[in-house]
Amino acid sequence: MINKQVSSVEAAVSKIYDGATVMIGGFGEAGSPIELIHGLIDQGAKNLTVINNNTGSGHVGLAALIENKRVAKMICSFPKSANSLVFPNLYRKNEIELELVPQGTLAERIRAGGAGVPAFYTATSVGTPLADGKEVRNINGRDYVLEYGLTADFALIKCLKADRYGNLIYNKTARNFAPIMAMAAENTIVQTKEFVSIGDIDPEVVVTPGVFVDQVVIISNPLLESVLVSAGEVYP
Amino acid sequence: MINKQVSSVEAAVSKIYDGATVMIGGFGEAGSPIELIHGLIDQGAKNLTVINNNTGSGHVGLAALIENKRVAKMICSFPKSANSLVFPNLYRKNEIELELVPQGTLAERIRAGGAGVPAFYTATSVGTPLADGKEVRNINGRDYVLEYGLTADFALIKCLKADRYGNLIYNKTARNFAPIMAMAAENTIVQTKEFVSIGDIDPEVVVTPGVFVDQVVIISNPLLESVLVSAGEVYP
Amino acid sequence: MSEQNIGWSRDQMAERAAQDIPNGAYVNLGIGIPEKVVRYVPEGREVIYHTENGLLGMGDAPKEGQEDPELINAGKKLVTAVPGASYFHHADSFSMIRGNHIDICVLGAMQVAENGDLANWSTGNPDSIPAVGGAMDLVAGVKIINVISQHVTNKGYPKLVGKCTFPLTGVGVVKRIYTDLAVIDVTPLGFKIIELAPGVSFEYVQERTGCRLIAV
Amino acid sequence: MSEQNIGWSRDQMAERAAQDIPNGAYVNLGIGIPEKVVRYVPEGREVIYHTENGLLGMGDAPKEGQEDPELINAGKKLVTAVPGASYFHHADSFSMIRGNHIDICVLGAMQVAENGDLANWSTGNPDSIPAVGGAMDLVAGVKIINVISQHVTNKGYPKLVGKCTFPLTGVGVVKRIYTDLAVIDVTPLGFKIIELAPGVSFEYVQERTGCRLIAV
Repeated sequence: MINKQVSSVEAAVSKIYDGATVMIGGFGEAGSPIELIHGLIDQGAKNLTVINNNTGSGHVGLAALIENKRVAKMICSFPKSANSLVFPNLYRKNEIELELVPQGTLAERIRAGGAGVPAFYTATSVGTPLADGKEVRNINGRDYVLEYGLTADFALIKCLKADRYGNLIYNKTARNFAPIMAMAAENTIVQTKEFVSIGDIDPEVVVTPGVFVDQVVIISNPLLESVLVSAGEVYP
Repeated sequence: MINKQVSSVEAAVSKIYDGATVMIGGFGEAGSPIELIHGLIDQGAKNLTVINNNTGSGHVGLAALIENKRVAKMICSFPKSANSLVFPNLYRKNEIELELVPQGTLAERIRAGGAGVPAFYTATSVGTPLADGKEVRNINGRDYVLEYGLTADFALIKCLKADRYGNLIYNKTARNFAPIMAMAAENTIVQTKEFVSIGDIDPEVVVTPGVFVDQVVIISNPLLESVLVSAGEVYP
Repeated sequence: MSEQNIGWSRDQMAERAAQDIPNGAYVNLGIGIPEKVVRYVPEGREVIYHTENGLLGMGDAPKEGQEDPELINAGKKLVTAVPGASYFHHADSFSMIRGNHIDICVLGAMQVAENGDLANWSTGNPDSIPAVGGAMDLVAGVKIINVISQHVTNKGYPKLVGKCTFPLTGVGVVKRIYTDLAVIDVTPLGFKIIELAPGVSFEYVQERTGCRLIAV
Repeated sequence: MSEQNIGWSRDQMAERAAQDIPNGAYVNLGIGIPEKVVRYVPEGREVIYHTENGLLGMGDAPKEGQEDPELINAGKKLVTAVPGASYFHHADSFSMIRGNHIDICVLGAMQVAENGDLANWSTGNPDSIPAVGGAMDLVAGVKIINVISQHVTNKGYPKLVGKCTFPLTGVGVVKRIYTDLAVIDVTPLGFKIIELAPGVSFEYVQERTGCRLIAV
């Protein structure tokens, strides 16, 4: 029988190793798998390359992972925001590397990685500093830069409902990067609010088919990053 | 107010012009927009380039469009099947052009066209006759061929439910090429079995968001290609 | 230089920009003044708002008690979804942008050059944290890129210039600019004044612009 | 040459191939003998079948009266969806294939070369209508490509050869071949017999093979 459910966050993140590339879902707090990230902090893997749109808020979740010096490099589109304090400090001290990628190029690179497309052309960033050093090709009269697919060793994502095959559906704009990260990672680890029986999710509405999912852990009442940040929480 | 519904097949296909590139949804009979194709035959546009996985069956639908000499060129992955008689005859007489594309490359080229990606690399077809004349690039130790995005002037597709914004959902494996063709065509024309009120389709389950759709016509009881073929029907 | 009472207010700039959004348009609005555009779209026009984090059919801010922290816009503000909306993942969302499916994007700007070059993501200051978000994708992919911006910086320097000195967001992408002083089109011959704010003269705008303007 | 009673039947070939499909595998089966594999997967193993036209979790043929002409497989036969299935569009479906997410594909073959080259889409005959379908995508993307095929053609020519003479489907892609005579692995040193059908000798297989075989 196929059953991708694991009993604890600890078990779910246990195989993440030093130096791994980890995609982490979420756009700001929406879709951020905060329990999985905290589990990764507890687990101890370091020297990670992390792919996320942002760099977290306050001193919890992704920001805490960075603050605890587990992240050697961030690949993201928007590393600063109202409550992002941790990354800017480390970046100014040259203690963390940054690969800045336009948000749509980031999404497409992840999707390409998951779809077995090693590289593609896009007009995004042509003529800007983010195209420096990149191959430019003129196709039908317009210039495009060559961008490479992104894959990862692990993905940590959050969903609304999952079944034992790993079929997933999401909540509203918390979907964001999760479906494409699930495709692009060798090992996709999911925290779900609800775990349902096979057949409970209509085959027409599955967003992430189970083939992209490896492990599912139930977190019925996930923490809210904004609440923790407002309360001044620091993890661990 | 936005209302993409049009009152008849005739009105829906009226703008298709001689020499246009037309994507037609469907994989075999599943998803084939047979009423729209028949409307296109009636409308008379010719010298078309048609993109579909196959070349139709019997003497109805896509096969009838070809038989009526409206199609100058087919771009497809599998131009022959049990009941495809029309295309092979014309092809052997050199009266129709064929661009043969592996099915996954065809799908990805259409998706790329819709996503604004002009070209991408894929391992599919490397070392085969279908890679002849194509650029090959070694990326991280593996060879890939360069493939170009496909766009079209029009797409004809079939869905299960549509609303006045053009949001669509499909039935089972009739979904196939329709969502990506809707993205890749300048003008996407849809035949729907049901037309529903705004809000009746849950935002979480919309497959084709309305931004990709231009015109919707209701065909409550669509013909079945297999039934027509079995009955020996010939269109018109 | 106190010019509080000269030209259009921020809301008036947004209102003016809203006039150019036709019925049925798919629109993406940047953070800041562009967000205000939604309030001023004329009655009778139905417009669908895209937010690049995965929602087509974005509505107003939620009423109290109806907030969902997982329903936000690209600026990470709480929003709602209108009836007829749809959710999708980030790659699909940027397919709409990159694939030329969104009709109009209204953005803020740090500088616009007379050839339509836009700079709105970085001052190039080596001490600042670089952050680009979706700006480069929007300007490369959306059919019409319009800018709403004060005509000059806080320090009084022109934002409309012959050539951008800040790092570019996109090359030759801007079509129209709504400032507090004027509506200006980017044309093959350079910036052309389309409309002046009440009480503002061509010369007044020209003095505050970094390159030659073409009169109405 | 009548060899009806020598070696494995078509069903036995499928049965042998089924033994190598582990629990939890995501599997794509080609048209013809490979389709029979599903019947022989050993009890206790849960296998999920992918069909490239947009279904993961393909089930058996429908019962009479439950057919839906819009629920078909890649061979355009009527099928069903199992509980826990999902539908998706063609680009997403081939992302599963191209992106190495499908574990095993079992295909038919016209020729297999000792380096793993596969030819299964065209004889190269200029009179025939070329048709490739998803074969090139499958062999380029699926993790393990296994072949089920008669050992020789209808006319008695070897299908396992030193070098394919027919146009290739993929280069160096085949891992294992199940024929009516043997199970054969593609190894760096060439074809290696893993198992012989009952009553079939190594020499018998070698005589019917276009290149040197390595014994068990």
